[in-house]
Amino acid sequence: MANRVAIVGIGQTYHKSRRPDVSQPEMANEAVRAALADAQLSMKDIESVFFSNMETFEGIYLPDHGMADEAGSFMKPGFKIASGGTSGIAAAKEAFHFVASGLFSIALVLGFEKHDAGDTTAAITAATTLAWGKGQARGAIGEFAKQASNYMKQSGATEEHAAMVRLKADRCACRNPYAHLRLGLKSVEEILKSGYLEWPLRLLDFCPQSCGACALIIASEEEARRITNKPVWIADVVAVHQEPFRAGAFCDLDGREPYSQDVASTKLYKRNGITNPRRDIDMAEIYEPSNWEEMFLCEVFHFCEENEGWKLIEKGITEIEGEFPVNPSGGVLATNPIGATPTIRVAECALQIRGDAGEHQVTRDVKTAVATALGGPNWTAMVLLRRSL
Amino acid sequence: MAERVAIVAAAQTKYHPDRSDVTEGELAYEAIEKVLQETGLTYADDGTGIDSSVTCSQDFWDGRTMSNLNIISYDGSHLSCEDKIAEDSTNAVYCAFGQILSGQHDIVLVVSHCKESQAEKSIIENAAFDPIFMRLLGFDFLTANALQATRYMYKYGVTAEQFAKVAVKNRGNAKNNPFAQEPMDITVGDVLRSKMLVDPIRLLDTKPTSDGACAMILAREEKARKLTAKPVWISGVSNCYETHYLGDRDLADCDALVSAARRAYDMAGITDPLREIDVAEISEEYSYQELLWMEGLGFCGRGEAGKLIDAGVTQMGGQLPVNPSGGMLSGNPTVVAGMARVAEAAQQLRGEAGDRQVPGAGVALTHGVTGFCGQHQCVVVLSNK
Amino acid sequence: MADKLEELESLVFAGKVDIPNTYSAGLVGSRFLIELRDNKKITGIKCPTCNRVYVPPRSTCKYCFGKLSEWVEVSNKGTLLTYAVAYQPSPVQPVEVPIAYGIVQLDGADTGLAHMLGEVDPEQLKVGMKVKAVFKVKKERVASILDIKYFKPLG
Amino acid sequence: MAQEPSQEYIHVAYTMSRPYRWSAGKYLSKLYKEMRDSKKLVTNRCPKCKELLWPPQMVCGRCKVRAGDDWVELSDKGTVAGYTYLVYPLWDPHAGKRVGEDHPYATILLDDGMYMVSRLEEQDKEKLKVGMRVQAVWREEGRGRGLDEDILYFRTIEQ
Repeated sequence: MANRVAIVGIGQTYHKSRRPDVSQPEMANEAVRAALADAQLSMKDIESVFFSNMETFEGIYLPDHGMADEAGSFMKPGFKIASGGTSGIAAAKEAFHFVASGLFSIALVLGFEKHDAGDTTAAITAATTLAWGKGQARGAIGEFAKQASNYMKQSGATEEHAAMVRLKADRCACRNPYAHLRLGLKSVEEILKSGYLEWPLRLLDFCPQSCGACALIIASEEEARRITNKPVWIADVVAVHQEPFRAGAFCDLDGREPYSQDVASTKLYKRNGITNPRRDIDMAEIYEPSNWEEMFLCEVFHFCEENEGWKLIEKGITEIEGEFPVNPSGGVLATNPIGATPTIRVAECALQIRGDAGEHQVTRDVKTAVATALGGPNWTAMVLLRRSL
Repeated sequence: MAERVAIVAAAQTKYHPDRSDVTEGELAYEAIEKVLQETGLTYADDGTGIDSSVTCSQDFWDGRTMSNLNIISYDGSHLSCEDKIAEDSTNAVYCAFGQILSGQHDIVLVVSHCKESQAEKSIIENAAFDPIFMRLLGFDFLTANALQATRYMYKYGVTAEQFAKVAVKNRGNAKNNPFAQEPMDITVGDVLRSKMLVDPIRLLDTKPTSDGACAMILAREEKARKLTAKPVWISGVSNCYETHYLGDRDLADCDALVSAARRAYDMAGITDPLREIDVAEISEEYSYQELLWMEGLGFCGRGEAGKLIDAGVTQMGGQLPVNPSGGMLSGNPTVVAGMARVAEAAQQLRGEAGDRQVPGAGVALTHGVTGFCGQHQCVVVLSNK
Repeated sequence: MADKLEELESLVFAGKVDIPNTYSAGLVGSRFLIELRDNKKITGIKCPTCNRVYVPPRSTCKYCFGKLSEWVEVSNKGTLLTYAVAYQPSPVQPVEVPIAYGIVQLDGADTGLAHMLGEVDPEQLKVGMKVKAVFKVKKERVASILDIKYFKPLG
Repeated sequence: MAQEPSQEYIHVAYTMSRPYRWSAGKYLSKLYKEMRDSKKLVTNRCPKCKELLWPPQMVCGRCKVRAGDDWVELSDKGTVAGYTYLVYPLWDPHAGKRVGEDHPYATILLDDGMYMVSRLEEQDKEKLKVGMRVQAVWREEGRGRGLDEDILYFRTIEQ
């Protein structure tokens, strides 16, 4: 049987719109140093490095090669994953495989994106080519605007509900010193006053472009027990991709195609004896590019019934103090360095399980948490974490 | 490692200077269809079929963010598992190897594709150089590699004639390879008289623009034995990052390759590579690289590879035939090149390499490189026992 | 729909991906570039643990992973470690071909700096030759690696 | 060299447009040529599940089999499944500049069951509705440059 695998070190940068004080490699280095400090390890202890970054955002081909010194991968094995928005969990997934297989005892996962180097929306639009898909995408904004209008129509959610999700995200972000946008929003009305980016998606409904990095140190059971008395076990990982245009990406009104979230979570829950996700899991950090998406994702991850995602926010269930906290870090609505965004989801779940989330530690005791990533034309990657196996 | 992992099928497209008749996905499917037909496998995650795929491509070459978007229908990962590696495709083999050993997957499809013809090489390669200190100088891989070639010649006395001999040997070998793009009957004189691109690298020291794809299926031992009578075992594999700045290291050496090879050999139990390895497929995007990488791979001492080519050690019939396929010089796209090496070696070890067969080959060395001057090196050792 | 698929010629769409980029040099990179611009000086950064001087400077030592902050000025003269002469034009080159490229180990540095070589007949280039930096004139210097015009043979 | 680190930060601006020649492949090319020459949408059918693929392609992603050459003409009418309109011009990487959009754009569920993204002719935001019926308005002289070029937009039609 494969080795058990745990997260033993967590580090992230402060996230900002612009980081003129550091180059891309130097920014990534901050997260690596933070993770090493957290695990009380030195770079010598790390055997391999797995990178997550999307080249077109910064216009750097083979960016991992440019930071071998700063990431500590110099003279070490590793490689880079680039599967769009899911990359940051996919890299953790590969590190998990390589440690579970016994090929390495201690591996580093490094997600990073320095969005001040380019135009994020343009880079996402460049997922299409002139041969197919031009006009299919106006970056992520267009996709999530359509998703929002669909969700509104389908579920009965209102713009007020979306605003409540944003308000929750901001309250959480204000308690998380690493979060990028900490706006101090006071009311739903304030959010409903923000202008539309693309109807019905408002500026405040959508995630920012952040510069930031997040590193995880992943170790075999033997090493994990030596390194820390608070290992966070990776119980399982799963990824599900989907053909780009079959289901109209983010809106399949006639329900002919299953959603990748549904397929991935069903598989993950089944393999891990989870029959009632809301009961068997204590919290989630999900990749929600918009507040509308958070409500919808709660449904397809089976945290609630279909078309009831908006009731979770209405009833306060997903708040930090709630029965099933979702994105107590402030989530992607507050912080979004894309290559690092999914890695941060894993990191935040691990902090919650350790009880080390500080001001944004959730009220309930977290023994099991799920981190998710969203990428491409609605691709999903998930990690299930546990305090004990 | 209690478990072993085998390649149960491998296939390539014919490499071609311009495949603008097909999309990347259609190109990849030409190779994918062959391995599906050979094994009779379909995509299924219930333990009966392929349960994951690892793809390898580059956004910059495909001209689109998320280059794996192109091939979801073709690699079978619609509503199933796919991971995309963005290095040379030997690393995708390494990734699939790790996935199987971890117990997470049993049978993994590995696919790489690239159409160099659709993009501008120097612009893409220039974007790999640090934007603060190097990019504005106008480097591409050709110019950076020329710096490495000069240094290699200076430090060890390797000569342009010896580089040319590699170009002659590999293009000659390609005549026996139905997948090769540019088999050629040329002489050392032809190479030395070909157009000077970046001194000391001439046109025939470089590979042509190439389009193509490669696919293979990897499986854990128990499944592999049911799928094929001729499994090819991955007995050792590792990779390694080099430092980025050109002036940080002596370019005449390739420490990252030494390090990757050492780990792969340790895993495979190889102590004397020249004696224990029967055939090598080495990614030589430039002729000098075959010699330099052979040193890094421990087939000879530093600076001694020139003597091996002079002595005919690496030609067909020699002690260690290197690149019986014709190598990258005969035309493989970047990204795909490493898997092409692995696919070729797998054919050798199955005794199915036709006119380019190395008789009795039992252990093969394959190698992939990503970036300029060997920024990232990957070594895969294969065995048929 | 008369055309048989196999007889159909595929359409090819010529176009581009064009997204402008702006790269932060960061504290260390900025300081190096500002020294070029303002003082025509080449600076390195020293790892006190490994006793190596890095040019170009960076904030982490790859050998010991230590944080680096000890600035040193290195000479604008040095030794050519290797060279290459580009005859093949490409869209990324900053000047017309032929361009001679070199890696120069400046006196006082433990690493080489990659740059262009000028005022030299390519035939005369030799590994080990002494070269020195030629800077652009003040009004053309913009805190860029190209503020050094090239390195030319000494004497 | 004992002075404090400089507070001036340098940025290296770098624009290098990357040219590409993207092939549409034979399957997409068939669609585009039919659009250009006959103002028709066509696609191929999977021999196994009998579903229409969209866009036309060589392999059915669901059945993982070669889809072959069984072509079907599609209706150019459909229903708006979702729509949005651009407020700020966004950077278009294929144009290399910011591009605004006069028309709202929508995901349209074509009557044959596939989704297509296109512009809507209707510019009055009050009149836009999920569920509204629309039909393609074709460019007079087809260009064979894809969906976005040969279909100008979708026009509202009666239920």
